[in-house]
Amino acid sequence: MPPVASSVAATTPAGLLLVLVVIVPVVGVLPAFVCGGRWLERITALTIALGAGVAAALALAVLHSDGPLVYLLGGWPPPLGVALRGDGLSAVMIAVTALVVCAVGVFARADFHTPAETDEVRAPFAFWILLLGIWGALNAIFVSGDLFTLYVGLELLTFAAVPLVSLDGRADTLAAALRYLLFALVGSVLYLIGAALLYGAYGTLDILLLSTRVHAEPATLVAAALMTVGLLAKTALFPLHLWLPPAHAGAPAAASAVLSALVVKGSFFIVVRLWFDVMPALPGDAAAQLLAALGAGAILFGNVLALRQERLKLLVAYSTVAQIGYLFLMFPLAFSPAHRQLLGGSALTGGMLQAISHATAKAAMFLAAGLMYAALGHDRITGLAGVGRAVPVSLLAFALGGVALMGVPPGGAYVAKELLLHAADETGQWWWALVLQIGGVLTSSYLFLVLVHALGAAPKPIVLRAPIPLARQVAALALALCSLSLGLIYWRAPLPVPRGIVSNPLTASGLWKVLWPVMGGAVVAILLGRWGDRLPRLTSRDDAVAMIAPARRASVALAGTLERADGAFRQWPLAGLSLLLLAIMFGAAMLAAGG
Amino acid sequence: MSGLIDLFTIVAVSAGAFFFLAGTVGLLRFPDALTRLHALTKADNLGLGLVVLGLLPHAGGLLAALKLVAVWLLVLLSGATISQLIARVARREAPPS
Amino acid sequence: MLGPAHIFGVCGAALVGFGLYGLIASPAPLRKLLAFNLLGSGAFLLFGVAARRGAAAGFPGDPIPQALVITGLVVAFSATGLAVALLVRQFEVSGASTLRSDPPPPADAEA
Amino acid sequence: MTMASLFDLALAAAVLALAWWTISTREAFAAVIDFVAYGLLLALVWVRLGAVDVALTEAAIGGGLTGGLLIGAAARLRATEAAAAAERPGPAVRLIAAVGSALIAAGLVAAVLSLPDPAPTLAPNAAANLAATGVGNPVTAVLMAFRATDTVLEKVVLLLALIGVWSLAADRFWGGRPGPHHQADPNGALAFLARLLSPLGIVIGAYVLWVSADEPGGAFQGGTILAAMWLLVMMAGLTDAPPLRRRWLRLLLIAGPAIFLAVGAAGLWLAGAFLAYPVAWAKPLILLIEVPMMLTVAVTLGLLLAGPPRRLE
Repeated sequence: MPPVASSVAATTPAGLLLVLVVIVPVVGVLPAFVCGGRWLERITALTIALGAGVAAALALAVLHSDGPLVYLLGGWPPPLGVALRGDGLSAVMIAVTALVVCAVGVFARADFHTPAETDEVRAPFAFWILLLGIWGALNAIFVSGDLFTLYVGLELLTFAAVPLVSLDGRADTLAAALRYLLFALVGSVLYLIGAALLYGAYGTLDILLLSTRVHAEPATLVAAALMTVGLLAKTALFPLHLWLPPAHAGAPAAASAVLSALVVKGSFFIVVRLWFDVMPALPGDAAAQLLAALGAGAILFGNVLALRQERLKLLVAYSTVAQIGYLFLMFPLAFSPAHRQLLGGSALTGGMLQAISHATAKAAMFLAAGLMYAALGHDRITGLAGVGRAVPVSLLAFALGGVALMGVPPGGAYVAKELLLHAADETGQWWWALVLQIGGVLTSSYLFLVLVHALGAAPKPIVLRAPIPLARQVAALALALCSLSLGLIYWRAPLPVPRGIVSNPLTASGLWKVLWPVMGGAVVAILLGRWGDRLPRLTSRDDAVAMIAPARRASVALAGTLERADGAFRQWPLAGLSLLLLAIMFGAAMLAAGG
Repeated sequence: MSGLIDLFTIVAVSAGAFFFLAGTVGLLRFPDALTRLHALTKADNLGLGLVVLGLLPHAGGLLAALKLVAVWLLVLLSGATISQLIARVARREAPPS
Repeated sequence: MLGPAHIFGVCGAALVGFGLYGLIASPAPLRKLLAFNLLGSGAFLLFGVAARRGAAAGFPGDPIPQALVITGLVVAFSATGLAVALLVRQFEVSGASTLRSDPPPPADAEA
Repeated sequence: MTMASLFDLALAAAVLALAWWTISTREAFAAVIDFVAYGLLLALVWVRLGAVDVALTEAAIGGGLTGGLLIGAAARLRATEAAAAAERPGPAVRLIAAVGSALIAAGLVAAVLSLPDPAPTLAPNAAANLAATGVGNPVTAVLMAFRATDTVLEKVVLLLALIGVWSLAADRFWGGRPGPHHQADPNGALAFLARLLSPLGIVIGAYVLWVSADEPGGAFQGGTILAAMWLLVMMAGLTDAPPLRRRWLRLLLIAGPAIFLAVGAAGLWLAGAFLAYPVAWAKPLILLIEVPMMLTVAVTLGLLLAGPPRRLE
């Protein structure tokens, strides 16, 4: 046995689950790859079932253990070896990932199966193996205790995700995949440079050891700035979102669900690890404010652009751009001026709850959008009339997913919003509370737009392009219901939700809190949305239409400005410049805080 | 004795370097692909041979010396083949008048 | 004392700068891929510098960062392979090689 | 200033000049050739940094395989260069990009020059534990024992990248052979080279793996040489690329990671931890993993260069 002399950590009981949760999907890839064809589908189904079991066991083990689970790979303690660590954050992310993978697995069986007359077909072969690859990579990221292992996991995630984008082989999806790959690669090299500097300064890449050694000096601050920006590029935080809308909207529905719900969370999770675990005292308030400002930009651009899309899948993709913005609001809210560092209190809980609520809700919305596309043969929003009658369960799943995102009780996003608002109130940062409220209004606006179109009567009866099996619709619905019931779970150890922060939604003020974003959203939707010929019928009185016409003209002009700005941001040169500029700004902000 | 060996090494490696220099000048100055190839392969093969020859006394063992010679032979082999292939393409694209 | 760690540390930092510039200023995706490879080698050199500075125990360099570079090189090569395949396929399908973001395709499946 | 420092300075200058040419050369093909030369010089840099294992990898990958991959791409995409030139960003964007990149590079220089002295290092730690791994080359010990996790994951990365490349095939060619069928003159120069060089290359590849226990080398470097030999034989038309549906091919492609994981799992019983080796058996077990891994690497790299399937027979 290699000597285990270090007091840093030792393998804990149940630590082996950390290994299994990474290895099970990876091991599934190997026989699936060799056998191919129909065997591949069977092996994948078995692997998903097994992996879900391990994920559940891991979540329970973390819940019932006092500290994080630890596993020293090969018995070598850090800094020489690599440790896996599973804390509350890991457990929650792993559980939600398993949930989404299971639902997508059920959903995708109809899209990706090998027809009886052939041995093996390209798309199913690639899809199932890449799905397992993404799963293994995400779990590796969630439990890795080493910055370089995180890098390998991050690259594994990228290489598994990119081919999913171009699975249909069309020219536009190939271009989207290429943009995604190249931008993500730049992001990971920036991360790698930071890792090199940290190793040069402290002689370890182990997260726990680094957290005890880092202090503010040039190498560390440059590393932190570059790593943060690199990860933001991979997370597609505004204005580095150029690759996301075409990639997520162009992929097949099952793949979009995985990409939007899970893949962007991988790099986001590493940002959280970096800022909260590795160097909570280094970034400082200014950098945290900058991070949240980008989040606010994402919320504004993403939501308005979502409202202006002609296609449902692009609307959902832009909604992801906005939701990614929400995830970064927690950073300044978690900053404690008294301790001069980030503290994982209710802000962190709120942010992570937001992440998992979005994961389930967004997967549901993409799956439902895919079903509507399959039923209608198109996904033009103005042509959705009658879809509510044709595929009611799908529309219900879409609507409930949207409602969950809006922050309606008892959804996870509702509790998340309450926690973040509480943290904003406590730290006196009213401006982020304002952003949160505006975001809620904007989120409900595009849901309102889609629902008005979809519930309208069709001019002629809809002929379904393909029968939509109920199991697929139920998979989407189940995810939406999950997101909507996340707030009901009493969050114990993994994500402590302090009692008394979440107000009772059944009081008058509670109801008002839910109602006013909905009403505000309706107004915004009427002013900004694309209505086709439907707007006149929305309000029965002609003078009402005449009254809102000038307001609508003004707001559409404003939205046009945002659209043009977004179009410019999504061009490669400007996105590249933004990347450089952000790296410099983060560096300067951290230097100011450290100096 | 070791002084003589060092002198031999210096002379051989310098001569090799001279051939490399001459080959490079030829590559830059000669008018067409075939003559450039001529300059390059002749000079490089000979240049590398002289460098290897000069290093042999310092190889510190028969195995290492054999490895050095093997390097030269491998470069000779691939150089000869590649210049053949390049010459063929050059002739196809611009046949000699 | 001007050692290799200093010289190649500065060299690696400059390569990162070149790579970032090339990624923005070169329009063709293939050239961006080349720039990415320059950027990557700059990052690897920084690991190499860390390794060289950590020479001890009779080793010419700290073996841990050296091993990390080998793993990183393999990953970078995989990335290049995937990117080249995408480039070539995009050219075969569309006859072009570009990263310009065009308006989204028509919404109709039959289009 | 010593001779060595002068040499290092000249080397760094040459590397930077080639890097700059790679970016600024007008023609893509010329840029790729610059890049190959750059990769070879970089291998020298790694020798100067005392990392011969990395130098071997850099020469094989940076100069060799990446170069081959990019040369092929540049040749195929030549027709698109005029259109790309028209998309060149304006001088304002280029200026801002230059200033921004220079600032970041300057920040990195400051960071590198401020690294602590004496530098933190794990070299003594690695040396102290080297005996338990049974190998003498510390880099091999890191890759195969101390940080075996990264190596396993990296092999999965290679496999997924290959699946990504395959996924770009046209549906009708799925399971078929990659790349064009090279119809070469069986008596031509290339066939001669392939016949003469490939047996030699296989020996060298195996040698690079075998010595890696105690000297620079390794499964990856050896596998790269084998891959190059395979590609040479295919280019010479002496053999054709195999159809990608073949079971033996797919088994070869997973053999490395599969055996690595199997030995890792056996470590649970034999040595008390996943990916641990019992001390007495460490060296043979590492060799047991490395041999199939070299074959897997060779086949994966060769197929990554060959591209997606594009013909049925």
